[in-house]
Amino acid sequence: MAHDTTVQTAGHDEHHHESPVVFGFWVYLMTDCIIFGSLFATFAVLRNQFNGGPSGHQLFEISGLAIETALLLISSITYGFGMIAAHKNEISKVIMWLGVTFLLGLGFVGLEVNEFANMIHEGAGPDRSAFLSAFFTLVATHGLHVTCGLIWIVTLIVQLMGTTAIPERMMNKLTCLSLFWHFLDIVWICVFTYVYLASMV
Amino acid sequence: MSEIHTSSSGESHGSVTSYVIGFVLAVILTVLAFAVVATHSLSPSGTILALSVLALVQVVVHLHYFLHMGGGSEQRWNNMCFVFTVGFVAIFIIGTLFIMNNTAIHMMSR
Amino acid sequence: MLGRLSLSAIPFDVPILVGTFAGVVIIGLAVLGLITYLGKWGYLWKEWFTSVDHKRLAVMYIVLALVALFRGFADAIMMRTQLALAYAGNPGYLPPHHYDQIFSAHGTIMIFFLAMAFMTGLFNFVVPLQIGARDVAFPFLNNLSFWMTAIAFILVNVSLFIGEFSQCGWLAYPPLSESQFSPGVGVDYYIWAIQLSGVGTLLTGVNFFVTIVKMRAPGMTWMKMPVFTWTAFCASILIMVSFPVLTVAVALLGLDRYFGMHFFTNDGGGNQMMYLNLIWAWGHPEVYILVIPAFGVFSEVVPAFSKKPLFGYGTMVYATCAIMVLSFLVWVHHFFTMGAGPDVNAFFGIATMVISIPTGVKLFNWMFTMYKGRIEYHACMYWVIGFMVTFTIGGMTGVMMAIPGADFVLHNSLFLIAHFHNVIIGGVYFGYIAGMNFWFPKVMGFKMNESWGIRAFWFWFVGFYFAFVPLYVVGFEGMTRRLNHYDNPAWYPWLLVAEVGAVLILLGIVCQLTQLYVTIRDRNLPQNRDVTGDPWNGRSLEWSTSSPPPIYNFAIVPHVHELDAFMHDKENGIDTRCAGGPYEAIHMPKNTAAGLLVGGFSLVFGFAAVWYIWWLAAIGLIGVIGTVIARSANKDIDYYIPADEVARIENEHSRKLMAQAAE
Amino acid sequence: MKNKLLARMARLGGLSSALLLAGCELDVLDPKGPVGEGVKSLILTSTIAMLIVVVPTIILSLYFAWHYRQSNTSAEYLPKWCHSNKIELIIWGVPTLIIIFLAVITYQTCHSLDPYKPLEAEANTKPLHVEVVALDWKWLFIYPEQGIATVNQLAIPVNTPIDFVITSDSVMNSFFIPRLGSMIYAMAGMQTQLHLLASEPGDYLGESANYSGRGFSDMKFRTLAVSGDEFNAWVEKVKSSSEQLDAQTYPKLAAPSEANPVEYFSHVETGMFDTIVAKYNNGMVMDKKTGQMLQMQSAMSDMNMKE
Repeated sequence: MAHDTTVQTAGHDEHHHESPVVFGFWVYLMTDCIIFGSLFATFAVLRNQFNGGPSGHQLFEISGLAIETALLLISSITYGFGMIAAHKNEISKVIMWLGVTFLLGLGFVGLEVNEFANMIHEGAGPDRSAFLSAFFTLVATHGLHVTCGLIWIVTLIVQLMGTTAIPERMMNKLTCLSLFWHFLDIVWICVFTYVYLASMV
Repeated sequence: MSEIHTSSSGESHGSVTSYVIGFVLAVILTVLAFAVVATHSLSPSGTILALSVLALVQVVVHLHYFLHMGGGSEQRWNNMCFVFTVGFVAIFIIGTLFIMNNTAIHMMSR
Repeated sequence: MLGRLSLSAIPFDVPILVGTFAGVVIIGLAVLGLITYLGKWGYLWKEWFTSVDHKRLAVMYIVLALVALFRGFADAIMMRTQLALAYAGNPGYLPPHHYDQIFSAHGTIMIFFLAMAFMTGLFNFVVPLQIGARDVAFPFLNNLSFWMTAIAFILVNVSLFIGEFSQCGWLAYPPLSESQFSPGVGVDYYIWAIQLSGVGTLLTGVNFFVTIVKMRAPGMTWMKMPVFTWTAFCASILIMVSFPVLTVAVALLGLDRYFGMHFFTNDGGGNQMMYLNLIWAWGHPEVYILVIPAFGVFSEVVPAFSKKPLFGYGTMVYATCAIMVLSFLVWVHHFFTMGAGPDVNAFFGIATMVISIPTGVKLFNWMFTMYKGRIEYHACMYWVIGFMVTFTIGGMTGVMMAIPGADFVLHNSLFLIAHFHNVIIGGVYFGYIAGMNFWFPKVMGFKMNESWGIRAFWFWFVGFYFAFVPLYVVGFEGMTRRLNHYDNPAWYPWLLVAEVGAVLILLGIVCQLTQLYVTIRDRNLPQNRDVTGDPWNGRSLEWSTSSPPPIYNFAIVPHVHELDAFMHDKENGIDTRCAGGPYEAIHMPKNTAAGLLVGGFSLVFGFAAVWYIWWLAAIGLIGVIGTVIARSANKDIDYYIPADEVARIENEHSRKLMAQAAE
Repeated sequence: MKNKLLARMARLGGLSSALLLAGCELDVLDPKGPVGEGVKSLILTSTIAMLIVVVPTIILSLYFAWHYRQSNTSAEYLPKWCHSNKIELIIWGVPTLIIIFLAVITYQTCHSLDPYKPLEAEANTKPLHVEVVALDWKWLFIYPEQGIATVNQLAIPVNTPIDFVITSDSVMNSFFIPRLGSMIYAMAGMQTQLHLLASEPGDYLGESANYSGRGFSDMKFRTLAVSGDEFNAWVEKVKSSSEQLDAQTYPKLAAPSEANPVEYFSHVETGMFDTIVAKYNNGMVMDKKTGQMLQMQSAMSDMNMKE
């Protein structure tokens, strides 16, 4: 991602201490938040347009959802442990925790792809009705973000291998990814609440 | 909480304890949400209300324990951005529902 | 292998296009040949294409904007000519297939590639200098943003010669833009051009927001920040809030087209009204994204040439922020006639009108800045005064259309077209051109020719009224927009007058080109050189450094004590430059080809996606991801300018200043 | 003082609009029905209210720009002056007052000119129902009470409220008769409503105000506002046509055509309009009287529309 110029750090650093990278990434996440907000608004408008096709009540299974949610929640805390290790400069631990997080995230994406494949197989694909279009798009956008997060984790693991210290730029990247990963959790809370659970009421 | 300290980059980061507290709270809230739906213990509108409250609390828990949002002066801009964004999303979603429900009634369909 | 692409996609049968294509090829080859002959490829590559310097990027943005202006204006004059001819049975010279592409392309190009690129160019040039920073927060992203905008513009122009462009208007309302009604590639070109340029714009918004929040010079508190920077700040926020919504709207349309989904289709439960809702939740803030920076330009130009501080700085800031916030609350006024109830319409109508209060306040502030001043009639001031008259009228017609009852007869008529050109030309374009004239010496080190600038202004100003007052009238006569031909005798004379207006504007553009040519020709005349770096007795920090500024902008980061920091320093005898040092080594970002590569791969991806050439799209996508990963692994991204070198550059400038003072 | 100014402004505004009207025939500002009259007076009132600010702004900007020019050294020069509470109060206050005034009339007219609001008719005048379908690229008018349909020609009796229900069997269009007043969108699967009345006989332009593709420019119709007797005669004329509109002939009509001539259909199958709406709603349509969703079961429910 972006690197910082920190033009002030050369001499005049009394004004700003922090690098703008993490803040910039946070600001980017806010724009992502608006993307999800728009998709939620679309889903809310189209939630009852079944077009004679299946409704969420008929399609969603609570057990699969629970496992997906559990994987994502656990991956949050494992990433957190990775960050703690990073602050202590324990690189092998960081790599280990990132690896665990990666596997949990991969499990989540795998389950989601499986769920989608089953739905499409049953004739409840995204082209069946407006409700399903909105559902697939919203949930798949979250899934796509998780996938990007997975690629990012792999990249960082590779970049961390064989190093002995974590320089500031690497720390910034880990922090940005941490924001990204936890942010996706928050989106998932809204997804399982308003998309899945609310449809099962 | 006392173990939370601030790094040189200005981002506070949590301790093992704070992550575990956050995780436990998140699990409890998630399980409650699933339980409310699975047991059908409330009326439909009551369920939606309960889900919304649980989701809101859980979002706050995540923001506090995982994203380390707090009241520190270094975080002022992060918090402002977040509040502004949430405000905009709220305006947009509520506005959209206001408009689209109103048109749906007027269009005698959908 | 080639998806939908075949030889028949090239419109050999349209003489206008073949002629244009031949012209583009000849001019293109001539330019490329000239560059090769002069041996400038290395220079262009090293100093411009891969540059992360915000000043270089600013120039590239403005060049892009001017190219877009020519393309967009060519479309405009073709449309006016068609309507001046196609009366009473005469079909004109543009069949609907061609005409519909032209008006769609005209709107798309003018908004996304003229106005947005020009605005970003001005941001790039002015904001870091005004806040006393050495660059933007993310210089590499800045370069990437430029290339994303540029390649999106290329993609739009490729559609001229390979395939077709969208025929659904500049916002591509479904269901007309759905594959059922528009099976061709036109809408796909539109979708990918918008999405790719949207990436660039969004990154620009994030970049400038962070730059302004985090990189202001020490002492520059919020209420000591120049107004142009304030407007850039508000526009950046609007970009960050509204462009994601555009991305979603266009992406959902794309999903409908590519995957047969049902967001906006007639059948399957789709809801076309939701597209209007989404696109205007972006579209309305968008016009404020464009016009707020123009307000910022006026707030800098008027005080400089009135030789007075800006009247009511605080009011100006609050008015700008109020406009920013209110612009989120008004999007329904673009579709009052869709059938929502009176309560919805009244709410959004009244919210729209409220915006005219802070906007009016701004006009009065500029007026009272001139009041009891000493106004110097530089070319910039002509654009400003032309703006004040024109924009006031545009604002009034805007409030008329904000009243739902009146909009029920004015919506989608040529009255609407006249209104928004009144605001976009009279507000945005006049503002940006004033800004270009104002900051040109800072960018280039020499002043723009004034007499050609004033001539350009008069042609534009008079041409504008000739071109658009008739459209107000035919709007009242019930003429709707996007008509290809008509048989109403009452409309005909007015459309002839509008054609005259278009020709006058053409002359205005010719004058602007001449102005650029004469300016560059006479750049070495002593009266045109800007040796001091402060040609207008400026008020803010950008005038405190040399023209053009050194790569690091400020050898020593200035300390800000007051609003109008540089003026304050001049009046109190403070040496803002701290000439003589001591200097320290300056940390700078290195140039990089990564932005250009990402842009290039995105262009490949976009083109392939338009034509369903999936293997090529995969290559493009992998290229983008690979470049980003490689870039993140690259450790060689910055360098230090040694203190000696800084001292040498600064002493050189001091020597010139003294020589000038001695004359 | 202020009242005098206001009155003068109002006179000025009235004069200029009169000039404008005399100079050319402005359909929208020369309406032939009460809806258009309402819109016209709204436009004029709001314009005059705004001119109270706009005219002084333009005159003052030009005057200041001229008076304080550099060469006029006799003009006062205050190089430091940049703040005045009094001026700030005025420049915020006056526009705010005008906007409050406009907001009030906006709220009122939003309700009084609401296209869904039925017009108040004279006693014993029964409103005429017309169902409008936007097709590629022509307008279909169905008169359910008369059992007839026409293409690109709309006849209406004067001084009779017309209740339009509007939909589309294609892309989005906007139904607009400039001389009579408001327009409203026509969208597939949805029914919008519009209430208009012609108070003078005449032959008025009707058009689509929302671009709808290749044949859009010729998507026009004539509105014949005629007396009651002439209207009845016109109905008889349509009834004498040999064409009929039903599930078999409809797809041919709905197929895209440009500059379609006027067509008359002596008979139209009942429920045609509802069927067209229901086609995009999974066979459902809302009953206008009870507000309940009904399943369309007509012979046309499976009619194969243009693909």
